[in-house]
Amino acid sequence: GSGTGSTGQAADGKPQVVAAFYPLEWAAEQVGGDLVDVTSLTAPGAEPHDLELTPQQVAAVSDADLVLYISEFQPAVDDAVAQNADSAVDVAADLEHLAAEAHSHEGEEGGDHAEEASYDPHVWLDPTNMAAIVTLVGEKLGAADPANASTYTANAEKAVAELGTLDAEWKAGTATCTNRDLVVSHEAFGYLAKRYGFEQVGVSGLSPEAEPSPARIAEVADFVRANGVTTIYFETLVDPKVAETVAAETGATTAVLDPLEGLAEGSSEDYLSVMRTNLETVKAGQGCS
Amino acid sequence: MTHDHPHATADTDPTAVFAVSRACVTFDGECVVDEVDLVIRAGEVVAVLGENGAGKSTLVRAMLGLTPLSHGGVRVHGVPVEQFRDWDRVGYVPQRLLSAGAVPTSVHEVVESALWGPRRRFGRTRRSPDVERALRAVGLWDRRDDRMDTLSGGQQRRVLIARALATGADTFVLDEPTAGIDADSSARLAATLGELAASGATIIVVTHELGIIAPIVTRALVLGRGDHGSVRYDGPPRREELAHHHAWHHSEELAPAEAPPAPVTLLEP
Amino acid sequence: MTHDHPHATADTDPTAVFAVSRACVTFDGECVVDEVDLVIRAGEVVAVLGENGAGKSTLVRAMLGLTPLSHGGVRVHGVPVEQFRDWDRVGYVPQRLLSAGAVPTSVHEVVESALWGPRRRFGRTRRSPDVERALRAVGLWDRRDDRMDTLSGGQQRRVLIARALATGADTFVLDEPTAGIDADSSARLAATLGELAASGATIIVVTHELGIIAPIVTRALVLGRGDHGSVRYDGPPRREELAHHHAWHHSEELAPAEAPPAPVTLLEP
Amino acid sequence: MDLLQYDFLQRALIAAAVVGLVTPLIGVFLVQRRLALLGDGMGHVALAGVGLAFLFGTAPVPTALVAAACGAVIIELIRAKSRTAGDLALALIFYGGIAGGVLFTSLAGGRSSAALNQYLFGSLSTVSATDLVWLGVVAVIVLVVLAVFGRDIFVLALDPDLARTQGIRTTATSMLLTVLAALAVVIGMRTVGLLLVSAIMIVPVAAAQQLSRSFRGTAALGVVVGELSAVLGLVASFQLDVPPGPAIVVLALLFFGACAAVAVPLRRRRSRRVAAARPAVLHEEVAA
Amino acid sequence: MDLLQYDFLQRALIAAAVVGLVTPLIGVFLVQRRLALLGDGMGHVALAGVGLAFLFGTAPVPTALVAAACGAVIIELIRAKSRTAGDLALALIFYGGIAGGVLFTSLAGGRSSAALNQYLFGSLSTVSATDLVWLGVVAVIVLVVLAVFGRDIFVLALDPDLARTQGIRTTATSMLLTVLAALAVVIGMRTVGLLLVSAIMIVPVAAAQQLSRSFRGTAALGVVVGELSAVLGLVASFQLDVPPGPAIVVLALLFFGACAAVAVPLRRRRSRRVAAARPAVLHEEVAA
Ligand SMILES: Nc1ncnc2c1ncn2[C@@H]1O[C@H](COP(=O)(O)OP(=O)(O)OP(=O)(O)O)[C@@H](O)[C@H]1O
Ligand SMILES: Nc1ncnc2c1ncn2[C@@H]1O[C@H](COP(=O)(O)OP(=O)(O)OP(=O)(O)O)[C@@H](O)[C@H]1O
Ligand SMILES: [Mg+2]
Ligand SMILES: [Mg+2]
Ligand SMILES: [Zn+2]
Repeated sequence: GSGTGSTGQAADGKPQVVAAFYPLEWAAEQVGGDLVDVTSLTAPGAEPHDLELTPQQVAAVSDADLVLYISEFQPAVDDAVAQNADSAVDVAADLEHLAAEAHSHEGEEGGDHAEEASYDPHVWLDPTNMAAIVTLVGEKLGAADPANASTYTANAEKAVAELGTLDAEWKAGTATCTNRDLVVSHEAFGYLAKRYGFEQVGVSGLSPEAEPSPARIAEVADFVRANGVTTIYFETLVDPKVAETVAAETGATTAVLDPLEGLAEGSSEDYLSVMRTNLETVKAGQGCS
Repeated sequence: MTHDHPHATADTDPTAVFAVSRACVTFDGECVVDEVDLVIRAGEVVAVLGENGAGKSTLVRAMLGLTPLSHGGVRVHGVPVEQFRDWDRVGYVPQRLLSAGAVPTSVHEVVESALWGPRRRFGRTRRSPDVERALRAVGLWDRRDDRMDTLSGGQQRRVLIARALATGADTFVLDEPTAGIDADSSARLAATLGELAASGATIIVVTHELGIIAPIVTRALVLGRGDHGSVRYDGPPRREELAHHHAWHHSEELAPAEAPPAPVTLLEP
Repeated sequence: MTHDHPHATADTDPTAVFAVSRACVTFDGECVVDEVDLVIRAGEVVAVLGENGAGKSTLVRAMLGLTPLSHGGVRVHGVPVEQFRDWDRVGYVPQRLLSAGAVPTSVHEVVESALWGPRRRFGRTRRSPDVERALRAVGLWDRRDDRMDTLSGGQQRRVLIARALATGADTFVLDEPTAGIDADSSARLAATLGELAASGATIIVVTHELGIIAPIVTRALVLGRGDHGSVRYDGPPRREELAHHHAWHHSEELAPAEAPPAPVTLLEP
Repeated sequence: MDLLQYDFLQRALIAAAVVGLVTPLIGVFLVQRRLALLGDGMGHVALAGVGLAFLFGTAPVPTALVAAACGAVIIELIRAKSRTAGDLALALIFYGGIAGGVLFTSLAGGRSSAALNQYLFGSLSTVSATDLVWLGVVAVIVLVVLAVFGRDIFVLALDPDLARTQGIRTTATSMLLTVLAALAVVIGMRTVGLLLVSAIMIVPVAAAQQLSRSFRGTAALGVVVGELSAVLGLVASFQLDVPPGPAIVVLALLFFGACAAVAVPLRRRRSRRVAAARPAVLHEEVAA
Repeated sequence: MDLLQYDFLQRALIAAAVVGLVTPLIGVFLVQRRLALLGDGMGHVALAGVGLAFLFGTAPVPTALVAAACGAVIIELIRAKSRTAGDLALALIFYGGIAGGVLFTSLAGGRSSAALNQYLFGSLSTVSATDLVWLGVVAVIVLVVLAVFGRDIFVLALDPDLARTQGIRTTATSMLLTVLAALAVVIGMRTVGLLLVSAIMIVPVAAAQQLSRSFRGTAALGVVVGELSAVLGLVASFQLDVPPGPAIVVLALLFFGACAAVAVPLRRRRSRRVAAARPAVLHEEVAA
């Protein structure tokens, strides 16, 4: 069913876009510019034990002209979308090549410590995927607000170009890396690793209840020693202890690799700048001089 | 007003309210109730006596199916106690007070709950005359809306007695009903039990002080560790035999010889 | 072996073990203990009598600081009870049994725990002769290693008595210590209390059956709802006065006139 | 903004009303049996069930339900067969549920608990029409079972011995309660969320018993507090833009605080009246 | 593979041994006071504390500790001042903790609970040297406090009235226990994980009390079971490649099952001996 209040346009007449979390918000802002109102549900992943959307957020979802989300990433959002939004777009499912990639990803890592859902939802960490998402958002916004369709298309193309630049920087920056094993505390970087020729080695999941097994840590430590890995990456939102343990065990150092599930409060960064920071981190950590 | 010879086999007696045959209760490997044979017939008023730990409570609990027998059997109204279903014929007063529940419970609800159970699932019980009669019999009708746990110890025991009376049963098992109860209330209870006995009810009273209920008791059962199972004496409540069997004052070591502490209750200064 | 006139002011008496002055306890707006003035001196053996709900337990609890007074005051050995610190001089037997704890506790541990507290934090108590003596006094030394909750009701109360005895106190407050206890054990308790009294201890016994402890009682206190506060009678334990004040059998309505149920404990058939 | 303008809020309102009505009725028995944390415990057992479902490839939600029911039965068996208090038996199941959930999922290939949770955690703002049907069915089951067996459960909680001498089958009856609670919790967590369903079972009862002198009174007042917390909490969560589950629970806790605060003066006043009406206690009636 | 070859496993082993030794000693008092789920409850209150820290910008872990201590104090106050049973007071704090945690973080701008968790959740495999120091300090505090006040707490749990007539300050003493438990839980969850610390407090005690006839015996056997579960569970988790926390807890639960299973025959055998040694009960000694 859909909200009866789903009248299409809000008070100021701009199309309402609701993004599930930060990278999608960024995509919508790039494409919509000043022509749309973008809001984010900003409830990045994790323990839905106590995660709930507020009724106003659900109302926003049901009133929105376009809802951008990734299914099986945030169950609460899935639920809200399932009942309230005709205008929801699962940016991962709607792009066939992404879904296919996701499945092959599951095939190759199956049984390992990778998945939170039936596929790896962290698609946005590959700039080319992000470009596809931006293009898709352009199409959908154009359909929702045909009057401005051409502006959206133009904006999308501009963003795709920027993403292309980013991709090129990554390609160039990582071409000379001496070490191709990306040891991370949470496997969010599968797509990124694949694109730039790294092998992602995860230490554990991110949830407090999914504590890492000692055998797994020992295995990773052995791997780190054997392959001369010098840097273990952890992400901003998750406890660095796992990474620190492996680092201490092997004499490697730790560094932050941001999976971009959300921005820190009051941060002036955006998708591009964070990805560039990540690139510098990886270049330093993997010996790509 | 008859009684059985101890150690009679009891299984076959059709008039028995309780027929206990070769019953043993074992706790932690120790026989607490040992080879008890017993028939209690309708209309008997049996006092169960014996020192602390003699197994009085255990025996009556076993008779009610509350404590499993390690061997032997109990029949209630001819039916093995495990299969007995006519529980509305039985009123029981446990030895221990109810432990204070986490949710407040009124005196009326405690007594009223005697009327609940598989047989009487949907009747109204809040205005039942049985409840009122029972609470008046123990002198606590005016406390009916108070929380059970704000009553004094003796009052709580009286509520439990009222609960048994309210069942309208014809068989009563009372485990030390007068412990901690004042003289008036004991007398009142004795009178009530007398009435019930007169109307044909079967009554089993575990007690340490026959005192005020002595007039209505028709049979005494003294439990204790003996050579032939737990029953030391089973017969009419005769003074000498009970004293001989440790059930009543005979504490030679403590009281002056031949002058046991006068059962007179008060000193003349 | 003196006693005070009721309603004497008591605050100033220096020899008093307990000095209660104009004490009131209010539960839910109702005075349960009402304007009680009372001095108990060292060496007195006081029986506290009265019907269920008369406020006996409430009064002794208030004297021990367990129940707050709504007004008035209690002094113990001259010190307001709230500031009293010499608690190792006091042994208390509560009316209710301990509720079964979730963790098994042995009889020995229960008695031994009487020796613990702020004043005696590090002494060894497992082999204390006090504990053994106390448990032998109630005849339960051989049950010392059993779980408290596997004892019979009467045995559990005897453990609590042993616990009070083990303190080595000189002041004892026993709330219905003989309820549910067999004749032998009561006699033994009476003997023990007699010894303690002879050695100068102060003893307060709440009871419904003066019976076996009557010989050692020096003073009786009858509580109940009266015109002048809760104390109906305070004086030597004389039969008529106690009867007059409802503390003992006088139930004219129930017993045949002029022949109250004989206090003789057993029928002669 | 008008609340009822949104379908999802209408559904949320209905769901909150149903939960506020039915769960305190279970809760009053749970509180009396000292199983106040059963709700959360069952939630964890249900999670272990989902872990098992991952391991064996069965359907998650039914497996969770079965696991919770088994957990309920085991609690009662532990209680009945070994010397273990109710809260301790619950703790065993509780920690067993958490540990089992993590182990099973770890064995099933390391899916994180986020994957577990999506099968189990609902939220008041996202209740669907199907959820409402489920809630309604469970509510009717609960009400019917309590109407038929509530008195037995009460007697049992009063004293197990007395219950048995009234012909009540004690183990079966207490299992009935626990399984009923487990059913309500699992369906409730799937639809309106675990926090809401398990807390609204208990907190209003805790509030009610401050003021009440009887079991019936506690149950009735508990339902009132539950209803008020649920409906007002939902409205407040919309106004304040906070998640509805915690808002409702916090409101119920405020009710508890208020009830505890007024309990003392109220008791005092009430009983002065009683005292006046009862001049000579225990003396007006003589033996019947 | 040799376990001790890895530093982190050496640290894990030490941490497990400390936790297995110390927490059952707290747990035996918690079980007796019917607060078996206090550990998990304190965990949730600590989360609410982190939520508060986000809201006010204070340091998360100290705020969590203060919140847990306040929760502990509130439990005892609710118990002492209102007619509320221990498990119910705990439930109120428990649900209050969850609801508060979500509300505060939601008000603090929608950080997820994952952000909360990173401040609080440890794991045996990731114990650092600093963590070990913290654990050691808390262990010493716990042991000292229990050595000094354990007897008081025991008397209090036996019967509050008796405790008071022995001069024990009841409210302060029970707060002491609860605050001590809260301290252990918060430090424990930060270092070795909430599941481990709160479950190993309780489950070994539940196992021990099946076989024991005394409080001391329960405490001693509880420590043995706790130690065995912790060390063997860690080794097993390494061999089986599963997380250590749940492995240890599941092992402790197996110990519980084993103890419950042997309890009946053992009791029988033991007492036949006693019965033989005690021919005429209650008759060999006369008044002292
Ligand atoms: N916590 C309480 N709240 C309310 N009323 C109470 C409370 N405790 C006791 N009372 C009431 O105070 C009165 C006196 O109680 P108390 O226990 O002192 O009686 P008692 O003389 O010891 O009686 P008993 O012989 O039955 O032990 C009773 O009417 C009882 O209902
Ligand atoms: N659950 C139990 N486990 C082990 N032993 C028990 C258990 N219950 C009772 N006993 C033992 O059985 C014996 C008889 O107990 P019971 O309660 O029947 O005595 P009683 O005659 O009723 O004594 P009292 O006069 O004190 O009530 C006691 O020695 C007691 O220790
Ligand atoms: Mg008995
Ligand atoms: Mg009393
Ligand atoms: Zn939880």
